[in-house]
Amino acid sequence: MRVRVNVQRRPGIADPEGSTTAQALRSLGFDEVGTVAIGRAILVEVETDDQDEARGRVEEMCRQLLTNPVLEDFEIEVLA
Amino acid sequence: MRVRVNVQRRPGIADPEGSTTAQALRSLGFDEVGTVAIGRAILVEVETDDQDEARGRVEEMCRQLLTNPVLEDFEIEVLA
Amino acid sequence: MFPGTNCEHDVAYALQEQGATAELVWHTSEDLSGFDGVVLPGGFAHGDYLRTGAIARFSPIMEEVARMAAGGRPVLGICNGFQILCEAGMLSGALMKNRDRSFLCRPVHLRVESTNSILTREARVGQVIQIPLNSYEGNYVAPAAGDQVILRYCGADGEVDDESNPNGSVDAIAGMANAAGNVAGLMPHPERAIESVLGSDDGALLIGSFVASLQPA
Amino acid sequence: MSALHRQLGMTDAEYATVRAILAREPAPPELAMYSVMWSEHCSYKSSRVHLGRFPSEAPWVVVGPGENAGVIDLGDGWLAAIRIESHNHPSYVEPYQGAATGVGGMLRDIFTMGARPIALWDAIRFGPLDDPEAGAKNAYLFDGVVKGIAGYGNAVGVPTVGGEVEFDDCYTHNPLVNVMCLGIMQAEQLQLGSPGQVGDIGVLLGASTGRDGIGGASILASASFEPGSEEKRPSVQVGDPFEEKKLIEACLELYDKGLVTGVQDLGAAGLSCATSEPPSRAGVGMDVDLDAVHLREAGMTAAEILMSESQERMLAFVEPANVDKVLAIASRWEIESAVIGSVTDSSLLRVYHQGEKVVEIPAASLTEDAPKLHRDISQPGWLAELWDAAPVAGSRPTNDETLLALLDDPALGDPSVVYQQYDHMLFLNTLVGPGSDGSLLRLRGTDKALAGTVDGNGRLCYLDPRRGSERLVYEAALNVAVTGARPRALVDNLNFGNPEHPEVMWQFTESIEGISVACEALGIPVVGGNVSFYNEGGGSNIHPTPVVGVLGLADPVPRTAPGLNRAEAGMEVWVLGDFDTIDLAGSAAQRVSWHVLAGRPVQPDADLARRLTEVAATLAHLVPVLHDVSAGGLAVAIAEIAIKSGVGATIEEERWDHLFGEAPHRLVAVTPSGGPVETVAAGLGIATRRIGTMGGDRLDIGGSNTELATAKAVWQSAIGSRL
Ligand SMILES: Nc1ncnc2c1ncn2[C@@H]1O[C@H](COP(=O)(O)OP(=O)(O)O)[C@@H](O)[C@H]1O
Ligand SMILES: [Mg+2]
Repeated sequence: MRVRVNVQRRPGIADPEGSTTAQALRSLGFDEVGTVAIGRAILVEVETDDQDEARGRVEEMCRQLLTNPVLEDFEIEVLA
Repeated sequence: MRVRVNVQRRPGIADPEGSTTAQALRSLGFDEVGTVAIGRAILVEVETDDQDEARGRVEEMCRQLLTNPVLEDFEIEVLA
Repeated sequence: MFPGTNCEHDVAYALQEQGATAELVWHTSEDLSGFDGVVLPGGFAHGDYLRTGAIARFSPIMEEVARMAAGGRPVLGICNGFQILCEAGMLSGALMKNRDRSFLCRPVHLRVESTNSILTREARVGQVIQIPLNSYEGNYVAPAAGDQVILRYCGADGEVDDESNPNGSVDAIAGMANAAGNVAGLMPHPERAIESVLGSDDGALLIGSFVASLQPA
Repeated sequence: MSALHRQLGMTDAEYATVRAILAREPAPPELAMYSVMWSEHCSYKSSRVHLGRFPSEAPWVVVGPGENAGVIDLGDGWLAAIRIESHNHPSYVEPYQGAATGVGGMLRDIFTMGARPIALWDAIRFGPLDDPEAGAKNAYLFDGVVKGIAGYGNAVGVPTVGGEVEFDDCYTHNPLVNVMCLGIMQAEQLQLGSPGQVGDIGVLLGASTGRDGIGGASILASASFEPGSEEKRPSVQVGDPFEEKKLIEACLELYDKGLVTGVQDLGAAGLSCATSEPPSRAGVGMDVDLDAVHLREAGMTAAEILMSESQERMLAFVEPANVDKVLAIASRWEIESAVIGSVTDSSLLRVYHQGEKVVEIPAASLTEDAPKLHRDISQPGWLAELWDAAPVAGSRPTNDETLLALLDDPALGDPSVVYQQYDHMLFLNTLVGPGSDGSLLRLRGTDKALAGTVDGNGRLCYLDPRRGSERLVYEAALNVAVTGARPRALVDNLNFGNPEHPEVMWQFTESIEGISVACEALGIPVVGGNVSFYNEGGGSNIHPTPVVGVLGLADPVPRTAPGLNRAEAGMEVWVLGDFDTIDLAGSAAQRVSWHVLAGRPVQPDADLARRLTEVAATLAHLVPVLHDVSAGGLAVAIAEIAIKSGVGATIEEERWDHLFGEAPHRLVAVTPSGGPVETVAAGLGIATRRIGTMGGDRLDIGGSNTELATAKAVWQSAIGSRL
């Protein structure tokens, strides 16, 4: 199964990269842009056919290694 | 509308970060891990109520600034 | 210079040491008339946020830089400047994070591969020089046909192999030029190697080549 | 009585003082301001009464302790600003951002003084990388801290030109991250933290204000203060070197054009500190409008805005007629700015939020009325026994075994894994960079150069904080002297445990005494410092770990500065100084071969230290290699020279205690025969002895017989092989 983890900075924590990018987009004429947040998209291939198991294991991976709980929140999406 | 862009390395371009991460996961006992790819998840807030317009504008942003076609492919998801 | 550029004074100093007159120009300027050539110095334009060089290439000054390049004037990008030229499509390819995902600041050996460029015209093909590298995203990928490789990473003896490749660049590419040779870019910093008290003066050869290319407009 | 003050970390007595000052109950934003300004971190309440001991005067001192940075005169119209600071606790919570924001804060202190920051040094300490339990976590912290320093320093464009790394169990729960910064300026550019004149305008420059690092702990999350606000948890500060780079350039331009009458950086305690310190120094007051502050998040309360520790912000004081020019320069550098208040003759700090006055307190009370504690001091009972113990017992391992074990130690092995991640060359000044003793930076436009080093030794200071600290200063002085410079100023970073423990306060005062004695002996003033208490974890305090930074001036610049890599076959190896004293207490050999910490370090000799420093500064202009003997002793000092030069050595000294002991006051010089070592040393009564010759491809040290290539391989992988 392919699983995607979307990692974003926790709310309230400064995101200078996101705000610099938002500004750059606006100065290119994309006036409709509000906030921009730049996080990570991690694709993991897990050898199992069980969606729940895949999700559970990846959740464990996030906790142990893939994300930094001090700064980041994550969301897991099982793709296929 | 909130739009998410998932940016991943184009096939054929080395991803040392992904392979190091895969290895690290396996050494933590996640033996079921296959390949891992690490890309970016960019969340953009666009001021419009029209899904198609939001998608179109963000696609344009990706082409102009958000991604580099030499290295990266992208996928757009309109969230809400 | 762009907000976040930080090697501008070093480059100006090196150009002056090699006999040129250098002036710093801010990225919002739209006029380069009166200049014979341009150097985009290293640093972290716009914080290197999003991708190195991605935001900088939209600065107003870049249209002028492109015009100068098209007019055959010398245009040189060092480190972050090289990344900007790649993002702007003035040189082919792109730069990614170093193979081992660490910033790397140390002298490296380079082998001159072509002398058909404003950066290498005073060097010899096969010549080995030593110049500091100072980058996190120096891993070059995907040159296109038409552009030329001017510098490769190598060992002290000129041998190109995996061990002497500091950042994983494809074919150990350290510097590129366009076909005409008037637009060139490299990751290492020649301006940091212009005096032997700083460890090496091999960079003077490259900066000197650039200065020699500046015949009055 | 409200319990709010306790949640804010204030004692009942402190709260009573606030009520007495105001003659009423403080409002929550007022209490918030007192709590941060009276914290240990901002008020130095436990240490203040002891810091006056430091000698801080010399003819070349322009600004001594107390300002944002110390400033000394270099001659030729140049001044140097120097400062050291710790970011220990934040680096444990989030190593990358903790270290990065430590660098950022450090830089702001320097450019607040008017100087352009030109160099950084980092002194970093962690638990052992190969600890069976904590090794992985220690390695994570180490890697994160190094990458954080690199990420911020490289991007902001200030080279990190030196530092030190140490590993010890005592830092497992409490790593130490100390950063020193050097700036230079022309004399007329000096800025002091004054608020200018009554009527001057306060302009807030730089990043927007968010809920960063509020309170540093979860104090504001409490129900009584912020009812039901889960998402308002205090959050980790994130550094933005790009913003800082623009802020540096904008501020330097403002000074250059004479557009500010005073300036203050926003560090710990943020706006609370920046709006109270400058007015209180000048006996004036300030009115502040929080609605003008540019915010990153909606719905912030007055207390949150006042306490926020958002990074990359400065407060400039500007004459009304110049405000537009200041705003224009800010916008040219693409930074935000806001007019947030004005200086008044009321001596009150008045803060308005949403049309209401939320704070009205005497500005000076936040700084001057801060508590000063005389905490209990007592010598730890366990010391006497340690002092009686023999440093090492039983027979010694062979010289070969010991040397290889020391070269394989991560604290002694090749630190290039660290410093190659730092840009150490920017500005084209680095004559001697990381990898030798001190670093040497030329001062262009003059025939001078500046040398700097940072040094600490927790093990030595644990065994005897006074002697250990005194020796630290001598070692640091030698580290700058071997580059050809004479020491000119010192800054100290006092990393200690819990000050509520009398033995910690004893270590603290002893250490101050040791540093002071050494500074007096060498004639160097202490121009600044930083105290970090509460470094504890796993039930114990860290070793007392003062770190000193010494700045030296080389005048003239050595034509070719000594380098550890400049030895050649046939050159003679000399030892200078005290080669009779043996000291194994706290040595690296004791740790590596016996895994103990015991004995009493020898008392250093102040007069010898002074003369040896002088000899080093002179010889550095004359010999190719000059290296002080420190951790690992004589054998390791020689091995480092051989490895870096790529040439072996034959050394006649064979006594283990002399080769691996770490008694102070020793130098190694390598010179072609007929060199000036004996004459220069004799002139100042320093003993010399020729102990060997460079050559071959083996390290034959007292009959040991290691291949140079083997030694080099072991040394190079000492850190890397443990990551
Ligand atoms: N964390 C670090 N950052 C930068 N440079 C470092 C670091 N650690 C060690 N170095 C460099 O390596 C060299 C050796 O360090 P060290 O053994 O502590 O020297 P010394 O014993 O002379 O104080 C010095 O030049 C120092 O600047
Ligand atoms: Mg030393």
